[in-house]
Amino acid sequence: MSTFLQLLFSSLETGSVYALAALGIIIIFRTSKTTNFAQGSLGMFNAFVATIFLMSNNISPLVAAVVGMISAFTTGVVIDLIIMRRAKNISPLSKQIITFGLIMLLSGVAPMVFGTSPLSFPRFIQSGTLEMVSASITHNAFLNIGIGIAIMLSLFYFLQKTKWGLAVRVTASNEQTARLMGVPTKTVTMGAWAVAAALGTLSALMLAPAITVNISMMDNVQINALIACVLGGFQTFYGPVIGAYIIGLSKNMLVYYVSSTWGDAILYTLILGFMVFRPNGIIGKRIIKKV
Amino acid sequence: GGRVETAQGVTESTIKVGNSAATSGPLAPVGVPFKAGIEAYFKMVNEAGGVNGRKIEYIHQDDEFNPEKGKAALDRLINDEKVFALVGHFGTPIVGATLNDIKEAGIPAVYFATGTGILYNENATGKDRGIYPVQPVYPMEGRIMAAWAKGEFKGSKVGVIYTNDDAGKDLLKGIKQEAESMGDLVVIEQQVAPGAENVSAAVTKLKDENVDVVIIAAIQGTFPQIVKELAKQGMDKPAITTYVNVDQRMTEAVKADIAGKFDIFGNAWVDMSKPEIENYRKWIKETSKEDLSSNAYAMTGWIAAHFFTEGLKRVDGDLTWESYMNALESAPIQNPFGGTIDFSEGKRLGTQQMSLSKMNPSAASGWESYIGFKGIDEILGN
Amino acid sequence: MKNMINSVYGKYILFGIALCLTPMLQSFGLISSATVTIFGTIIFYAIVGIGLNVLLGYSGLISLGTAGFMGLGAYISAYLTNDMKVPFIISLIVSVTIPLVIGLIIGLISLRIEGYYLAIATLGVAEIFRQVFIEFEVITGGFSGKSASYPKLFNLIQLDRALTFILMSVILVIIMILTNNFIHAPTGRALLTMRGSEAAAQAMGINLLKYKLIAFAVATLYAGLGGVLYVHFIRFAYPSTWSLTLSLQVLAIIVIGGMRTISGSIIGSFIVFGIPELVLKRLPVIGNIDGLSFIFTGILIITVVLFYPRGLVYFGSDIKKAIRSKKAADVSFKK
Amino acid sequence: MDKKKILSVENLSIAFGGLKAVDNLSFSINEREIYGLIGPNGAGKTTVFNCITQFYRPNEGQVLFTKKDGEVLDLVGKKTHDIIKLGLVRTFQNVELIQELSLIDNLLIGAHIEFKTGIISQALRLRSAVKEETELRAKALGILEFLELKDKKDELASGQPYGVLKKIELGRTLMGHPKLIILDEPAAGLNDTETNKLADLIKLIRDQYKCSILLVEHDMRLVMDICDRICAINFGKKLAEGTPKEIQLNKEVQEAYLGKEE
Amino acid sequence: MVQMALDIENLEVSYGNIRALKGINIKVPPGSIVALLGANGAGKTTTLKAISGIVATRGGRIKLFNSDITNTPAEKITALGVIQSPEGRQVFPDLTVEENLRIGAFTVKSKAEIKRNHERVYKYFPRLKEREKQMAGTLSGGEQQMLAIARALMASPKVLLLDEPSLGLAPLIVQNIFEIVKEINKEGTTILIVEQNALQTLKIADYAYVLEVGEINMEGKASELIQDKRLIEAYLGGH
Ligand SMILES: Nc1ncnc2c1ncn2[C@@H]1O[C@H](COP(=O)(O)OP(=O)(O)OP(=O)(O)O)[C@@H](O)[C@H]1O
Ligand SMILES: Nc1ncnc2c1ncn2[C@@H]1O[C@H](COP(=O)(O)OP(=O)(O)OP(=O)(O)O)[C@@H](O)[C@H]1O
Ligand SMILES: CC(C)C[C@H](N)C(=O)O
Ligand SMILES: [Mg+2]
Ligand SMILES: [Mg+2]
Repeated sequence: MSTFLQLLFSSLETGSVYALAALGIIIIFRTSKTTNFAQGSLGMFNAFVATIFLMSNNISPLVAAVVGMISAFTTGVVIDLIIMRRAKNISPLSKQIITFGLIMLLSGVAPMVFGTSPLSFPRFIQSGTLEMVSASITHNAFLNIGIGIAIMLSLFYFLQKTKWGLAVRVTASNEQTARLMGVPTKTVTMGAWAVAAALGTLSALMLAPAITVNISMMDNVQINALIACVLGGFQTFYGPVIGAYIIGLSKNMLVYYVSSTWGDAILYTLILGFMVFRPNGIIGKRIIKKV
Repeated sequence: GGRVETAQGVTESTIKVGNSAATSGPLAPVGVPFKAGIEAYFKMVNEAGGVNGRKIEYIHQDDEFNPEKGKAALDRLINDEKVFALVGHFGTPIVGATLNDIKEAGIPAVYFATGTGILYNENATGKDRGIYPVQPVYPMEGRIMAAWAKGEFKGSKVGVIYTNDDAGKDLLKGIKQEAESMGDLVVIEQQVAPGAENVSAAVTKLKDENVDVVIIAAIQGTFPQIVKELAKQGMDKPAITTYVNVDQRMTEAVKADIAGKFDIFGNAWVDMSKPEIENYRKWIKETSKEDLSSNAYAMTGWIAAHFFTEGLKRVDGDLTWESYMNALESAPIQNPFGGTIDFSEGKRLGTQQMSLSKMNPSAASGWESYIGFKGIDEILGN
Repeated sequence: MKNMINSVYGKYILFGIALCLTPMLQSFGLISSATVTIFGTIIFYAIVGIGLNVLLGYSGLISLGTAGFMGLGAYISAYLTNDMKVPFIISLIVSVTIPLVIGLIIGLISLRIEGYYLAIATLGVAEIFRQVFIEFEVITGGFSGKSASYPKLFNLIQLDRALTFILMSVILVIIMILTNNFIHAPTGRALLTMRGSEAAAQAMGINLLKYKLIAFAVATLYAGLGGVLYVHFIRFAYPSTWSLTLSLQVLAIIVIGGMRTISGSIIGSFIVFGIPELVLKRLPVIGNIDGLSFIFTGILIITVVLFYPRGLVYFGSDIKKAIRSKKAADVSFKK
Repeated sequence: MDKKKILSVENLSIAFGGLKAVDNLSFSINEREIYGLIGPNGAGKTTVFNCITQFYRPNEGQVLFTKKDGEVLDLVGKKTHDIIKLGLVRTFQNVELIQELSLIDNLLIGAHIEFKTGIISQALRLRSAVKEETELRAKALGILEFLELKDKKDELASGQPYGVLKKIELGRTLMGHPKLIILDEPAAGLNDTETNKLADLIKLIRDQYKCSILLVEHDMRLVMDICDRICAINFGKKLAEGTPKEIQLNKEVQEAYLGKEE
Repeated sequence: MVQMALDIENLEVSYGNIRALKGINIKVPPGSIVALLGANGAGKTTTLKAISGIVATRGGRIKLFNSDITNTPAEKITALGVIQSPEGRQVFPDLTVEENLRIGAFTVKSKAEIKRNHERVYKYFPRLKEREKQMAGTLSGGEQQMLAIARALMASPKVLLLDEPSLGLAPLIVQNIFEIVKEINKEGTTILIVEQNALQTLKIADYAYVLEVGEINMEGKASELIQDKRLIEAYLGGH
């Protein structure tokens, strides 16, 4: 039981990390019809910014995180202004390649600006654990899970309940017609990149205390976030989030109860099998093209 | 390609040497200081007038830890730049991809910045002769770790958390091999991905098994990750890790978390308390803006350059690959930060003796030496 | 000769001959030895690129598993030739067949899983391969890596680097010609139709399953082949090579070079795998700044995609057009 | 019934969720007949087409088709891509052509089932492959001439005016050996002049290719002008069947569909 | 002179080297219905796209109530009340009918007005009400056409651009469409309509232009053009 709780909570914590990254990916997808491979790199880069800022003037990591997210927001805007905006009328696939170019760019620039050594970023709440049935869960874990869920809920409200949610969806569906409806698609897309980058950064900073800030810190997250998107389905915003938590949880459980060597492989196989029966993920439904 | 008899890369006043090491990409945190260490040492040598009147010209290629690029880089070094020797060839995939080419070229290669087992050779002859490993190979280090666990910490059940990469898996091999031969040491193994976001399951497993010694066979970001998780789950058994982590940055990363919960011991083949450290710090400052005064990778670079130069000093008369290799093998060479290494009679074993140091945040280097250099038999006291 | 140059085959063959000359050029010291190695990598990645181009450009199915299939071909061939002492030719055939068969299975899946779902599903497959490569040490050598040797033909002719290079060039040209043939034939049209409109395809009697299988078979076969050539030219295979990054690089090849063109894959391969090593890293001074080639490559990729969304193959023809229209303008100006 | 039936739809029904799109519908088409299917928007016409060509699987009913050898078989449950092999070809309500292919290549797609060689022989350019390609190209060229589009043969489909696209889609159905051609709103988006040309073209096709034609169209001038018989449906049910005159005068059809004549 | 709702001067548009419009002039007085006729590929759709700002102009000017809107971003033009029901429906297939209508009212601020428009379009097209929750992509061709028109009406247009509104509609509905056009025009909406169905269009239009490969080759009062021999030959199939 205690073991299970232990695993459950650390899984939820990782789940939040995946979920935030996945949410960023899905937001870009819904506005640009492209899968953003640079989501992790964006997070990594701005995690460095936050860390450097933290080191240079001693402030609470939460403040540093905010700084990081602001710089991420800006990065997103810049990327949209000088790259994505020009890429309006090129195929989604080519856009994917652009995001790949971004990965190279960011992982080339980062060490030049921030140095090659891995940096350490403290937990938001330095110490304090809560003992439940001899499972020890840090206050920080609770905070991370909390922040994650809070941010996601507010985003959902915005996307589901306001007309902007609809605007985001039509932008992806058919950009030109969306503009005919009066939707300022440029602003929508820019916002998407800004928010996505910020989410990526937050997820990076939640991970940072565990594995230090280094240029490959988000590699695994990127892959799992992508897989979370297909597991949850690209059509809704909450699907990928659910997918993310499922992956976070089952990874840990498989590793503990089945095999530490084959855990991930088994998980991916299961997901593949699942996809065959539910090709559009847990939530998504197939769109039939009528002829 | 082809066998070259006359020593290439040698002029009246210069000797050209080189290596390829990842100074960009994920392994840059290791490659960049390593390269700096080499440069620092050669700077020292050259400003003292070089070796027998020849200044050492060091050229470096960045291979991004990618075999194809490493292949091209080596090609460039041997056939285009025509270096005299390789110094501090870096990284398992690169060494793996190029070892045959090096042997075919017959060029001497001193020091390999990797623990890959393929370098280990008890009696190297012919083409294999030119390979001179110094750094301990991971399997050997693994065996030594097992020895510490039993001989020093009187453990009977050791829990190994290893990353599924070269470092982790080769170390595990060594540990199991030694446990095998010692007989009464149970090994509980848990695999984690390099840079895994979550290692709690692995740690919990070890806790359940209540092992009495933990071995952390992981490098880079994964090491702090594991340590923190151990601390979080209230582990109180001693932990041993590889020399690659015996570095003050790692102490920095975890000191807040362990705060006296348990002790971490680092297998070390580099003893920073040796006087050479002053010399090293003086010159590393001049070559790198970054503060590498206690950086383990930079020191290994320094050692690499040292071993090459020692061999060179011994050559009198005309300098050929043959004469240089003879010189290297003529007598054991002293590691400025550790024991000696003997290349005679085709011995290519790398470092056989290691010391044990203990993580100590208050020490300048983040680590204090705990036990001096010992070989496996000494450790086990037989 | 003239019409030789004009016919597609002519162009391909001349290109092949030119390639075969590079090792000679090196022996005359005209180009550096490393350059030959890099050209070699360009060749096998071009082959993989052509395969993906058929899959993506024609059938419109995206795969991010390319690296995995390359690795599969590489390890199998290394194991067969080194440990099993199987003759190269046979090993080659086996090592491309196995990826092909697995490719077919994924082709089956692709009937149900589409678009991005498929892309990421294949990414999952590649990740599983990765784990297998790491764990099955008897075959793959795990993280010590797996060594292989230059091909030995019919158990008597032991090739060296130069000859291996020539062998690869020949294979490349053959691949180019065969591919060109069947994509400008009913098969190619059927694939395009499937991509353009599955409804129209079915109404015209095109069996979607059959052609999705064909597309995947071609892509994985070429990937496997590329892997085999990789391992016998580089003579080493290492698990971390077969990563998402590699799959994305191959994707970049065809986008940059040009979708639905064969020469595009070659141009793309040259840009992605050649330029950084041959040009960027050799630039005076800035060339040795660490990580700069990453930045350059990144910028290069982005700019090409932005300003040449159709791919660089059209660069030449566009230049010609520009000049012609300029001439025309001058003429009309004179009048 | 003296005339031979080519296709007869019997008690066809299909529902989407709660909605019955086609409801127990029966009608049949004779050889060499031009048969019109009309009805309000959403009456189920396209759905009927999709059921005949097996894009949708009907919930109930049969689609009986008379093969070249006179044998009659039920199409329900057949693979979508096998339908054309029987000589049953269709066009689509919103044009489905391949943008990056030239007009002539778009026609060649219509001949897909005529190609007998496989990928290998195509890759190796075996004589057989080259031969059939050249032959069918010639045929396609003939059809382009027939459609008065020969001069555009190598232009890409993308950016062509709507009328041209419609014609090419029609031409694509002729590349096989059509016995029954199904046209979904062929005149939509054409102006009256073009529509008249189309009317003649359809009749010409019927006579030259000795086939039957089933068409859905909202342009009454076209329908009344060329159809031998017409079936009017509403809410998936049959309202009336008969000659153009009869249909025009049918009260229900007028109310549900035609509206007041002017 | 009277102020024009739309005033188009020497409008030029090209796609690459295809010159789709070669300098055309069109005036749309406020409160009027103006028809734009012409064969396939004449440039009708291009004209509407240029007005809505979704194709760039090569030359010429477009004025909306005397303010220049040439090359203004499409969404701004829509915000100014120039609403288009585009060629080929362009409904959002993966949104429900109801969502399609809501996005149509994106530029409308007042909730009350949106509600009013909703009721209105459902009155015009009861079929859409029945299909409220259906994915637009699965609607029948005609139903999609209705949705496209309804969606445009949701934005309470000042100037309404209709591109072949009757395409794919049953005769009965076609008649309704023309009724509806007249009705909303009476309520004060200015309308520029592109149609193949020339005869009926001319019946409701005040003024008409005839495009021929990118140039205006005929224009005049609808009531007069309807008699015009040349026009009848060219576009009314000699009936
Ligand atoms: N896949 C589907 N899911 C749900 N409803 C559907 C689907 N396909 C068609 N329908 C509904 O079935 C009815 C019949 O559609 P169909 O396309 O056959 O009409 P139609 O007669 O072709 O109309 P039109 O003349 O406008 O093309 C329509 O109301 C449509 O909304
Ligand atoms: N995206 C495009 N690319 C290239 N050419 C185009 C494009 N769109 C239209 N054209 C060309 O521009 C000309 C005018 O096209 P447009 O669609 O405006 O004509 P139209 O009057 O609307 O025809 P229709 O009655 O078929 O709708 C045509 O020759 C067409 O081929
Ligand atoms: C840490 C590096 C110096 C060595 C690296 N772990 C390798 O073996 O490739
Ligand atoms: Mg229909
Ligand atoms: Mg038009």
